[in-house]
Amino acid sequence: MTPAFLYALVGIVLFSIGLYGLILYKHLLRKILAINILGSGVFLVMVALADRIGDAVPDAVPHAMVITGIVVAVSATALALALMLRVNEETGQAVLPEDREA
Amino acid sequence: MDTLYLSVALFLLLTLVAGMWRILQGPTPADRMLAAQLFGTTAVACLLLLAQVLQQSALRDVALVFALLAVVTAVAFVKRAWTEKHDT
Amino acid sequence: MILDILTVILLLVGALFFLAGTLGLLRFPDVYTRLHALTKADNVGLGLIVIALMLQADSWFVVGKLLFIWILILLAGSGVAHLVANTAQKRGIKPWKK
Amino acid sequence: MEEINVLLLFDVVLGLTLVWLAWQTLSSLDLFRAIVLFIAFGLLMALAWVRLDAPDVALAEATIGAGLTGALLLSALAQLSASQKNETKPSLFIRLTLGVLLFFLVIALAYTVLSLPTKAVGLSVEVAKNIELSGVSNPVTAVLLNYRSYDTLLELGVLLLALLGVWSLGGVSTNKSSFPKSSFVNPVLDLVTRLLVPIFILFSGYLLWVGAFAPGGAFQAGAVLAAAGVLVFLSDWYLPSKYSGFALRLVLVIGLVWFVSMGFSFVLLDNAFLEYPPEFAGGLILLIEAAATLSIGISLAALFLGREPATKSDSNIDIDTGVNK
Repeated sequence: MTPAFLYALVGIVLFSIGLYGLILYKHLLRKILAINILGSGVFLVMVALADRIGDAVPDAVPHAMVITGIVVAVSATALALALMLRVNEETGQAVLPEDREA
Repeated sequence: MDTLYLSVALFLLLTLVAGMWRILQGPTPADRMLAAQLFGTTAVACLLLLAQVLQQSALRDVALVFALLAVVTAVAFVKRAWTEKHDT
Repeated sequence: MILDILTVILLLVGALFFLAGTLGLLRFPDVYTRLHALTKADNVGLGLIVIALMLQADSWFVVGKLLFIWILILLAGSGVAHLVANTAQKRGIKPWKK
Repeated sequence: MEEINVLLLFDVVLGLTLVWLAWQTLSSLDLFRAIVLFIAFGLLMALAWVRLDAPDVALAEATIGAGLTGALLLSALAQLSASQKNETKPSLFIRLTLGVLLFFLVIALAYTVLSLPTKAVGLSVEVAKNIELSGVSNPVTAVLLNYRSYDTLLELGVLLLALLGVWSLGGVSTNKSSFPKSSFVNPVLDLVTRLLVPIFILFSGYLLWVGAFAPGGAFQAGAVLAAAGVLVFLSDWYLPSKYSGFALRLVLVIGLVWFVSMGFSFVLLDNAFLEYPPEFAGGLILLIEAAATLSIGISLAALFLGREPATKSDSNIDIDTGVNK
């Protein structure tokens, strides 16, 4: 087991934990955290698989894509948080319509 | 020598894992945040050690970023998130 | 050789301060005392490790950067420590008494 | 040999801690605790990138993942009402069912990943072959600003769209903070901000410059610049309203506009869109990155503010509702 595969496995587990949280929890802030963790898992798999090179230089293309991904993730998080605050303002609860308590 | 650097880095990582207990336990938000602050400093030390072993000077830049950004999250906590009153 | 021995000693003592900081964080009774433990790791622990690494650095640029990181942590650590303690007091957290 | 073992142990501890942190983040009922755990998770992710020989990604994660996202989340949490901050646990049956299903997903994905060849060079040979023509020697910057510059261009667009979304949702902020504010300015915070903001800006410039030949570049530099902006907002310093109109909007779009116009200007000289002649590529990339850094930095800081800053012409708008009187 090389470090690359170890981290790829960690990435897969993170992805699943993120998915679990995203489906299971109602609060939107927790869903946002879950998406971020899920995304980190995906990034980790990508970069880990790019590191299967022994002593050569790692592949820069996945690195560049992950950097782009991190910046997109933070923009999306900011937008999602703004949406959450607006939902909270309108309904008094930070949850999706189907999860709303009567 | 490299083994020593790595062992110290591993040791620091382990103290960091131990410090996690304080984040989980609280009791006040400040306690959790303090533990996260200690994480930041420990990670800086780890990065500096790794920079020496792996001969990657870029890791010192990462450490510098950690040092700078730790302030931003701490101030965000104190100014925004820490609103509740405590009795004890 | 002497430099190497000095580096080893400084690294080990630095690691010890991190251990002390973590133990303090875990064992001390309130925010203020934990803050006190934390700053030991920040200031002295990191400081000793930085000095150890400076002794082994290849160039003056690296020495300068390491020193800069430490000074930043000192500045940030003291500022944040004040803010946390000050706010804790305002929020009504009373210091621990035996 | 011993060295490699210690390193492997480091990897195992780091990997397990990451998984454990992720689990604790999502399963803790107290949202503040979840956010602090998430910040710690971001810190450790940066260490993982370092171990995977991706220092460029580590820089981006350290600024954005551990820093800016944390500040954004904390600030958003503060605006939720107190009763909303906790939630009840879902029922055991649902948790178990989902857990079992996801366990099979993990097994399937792990099997797929482990059956991949243990050695693969990917595109690194292609990247290395043309690096001479790209104008920079850091392969990641070459990919971001030359080989795949469409990605970067569109990403600037995404950032701008996100900001437009936040502005249209949040209403107009006034120069007064919407957060409970103490009547006196903390002198220590003021001093720390005064000392640190120039350092942030200087370091941002350093990352921009160093990105051509070492880890760094526009995104990391922009994120560090944004962190300076966040610190400024947190210290209750505000942009005078005379700058928050046209001047602010100009800075927000300059990265995108400059990128597109540079891309098109060489179309006239028989190049494809976004294709630069090798002899100018180095300088052009630095110019584009400089504009992009500025736009990324200010956009991210504006995202943290969460509302459109009030301009002079907004003075007839009701500050509480954001609706025209």
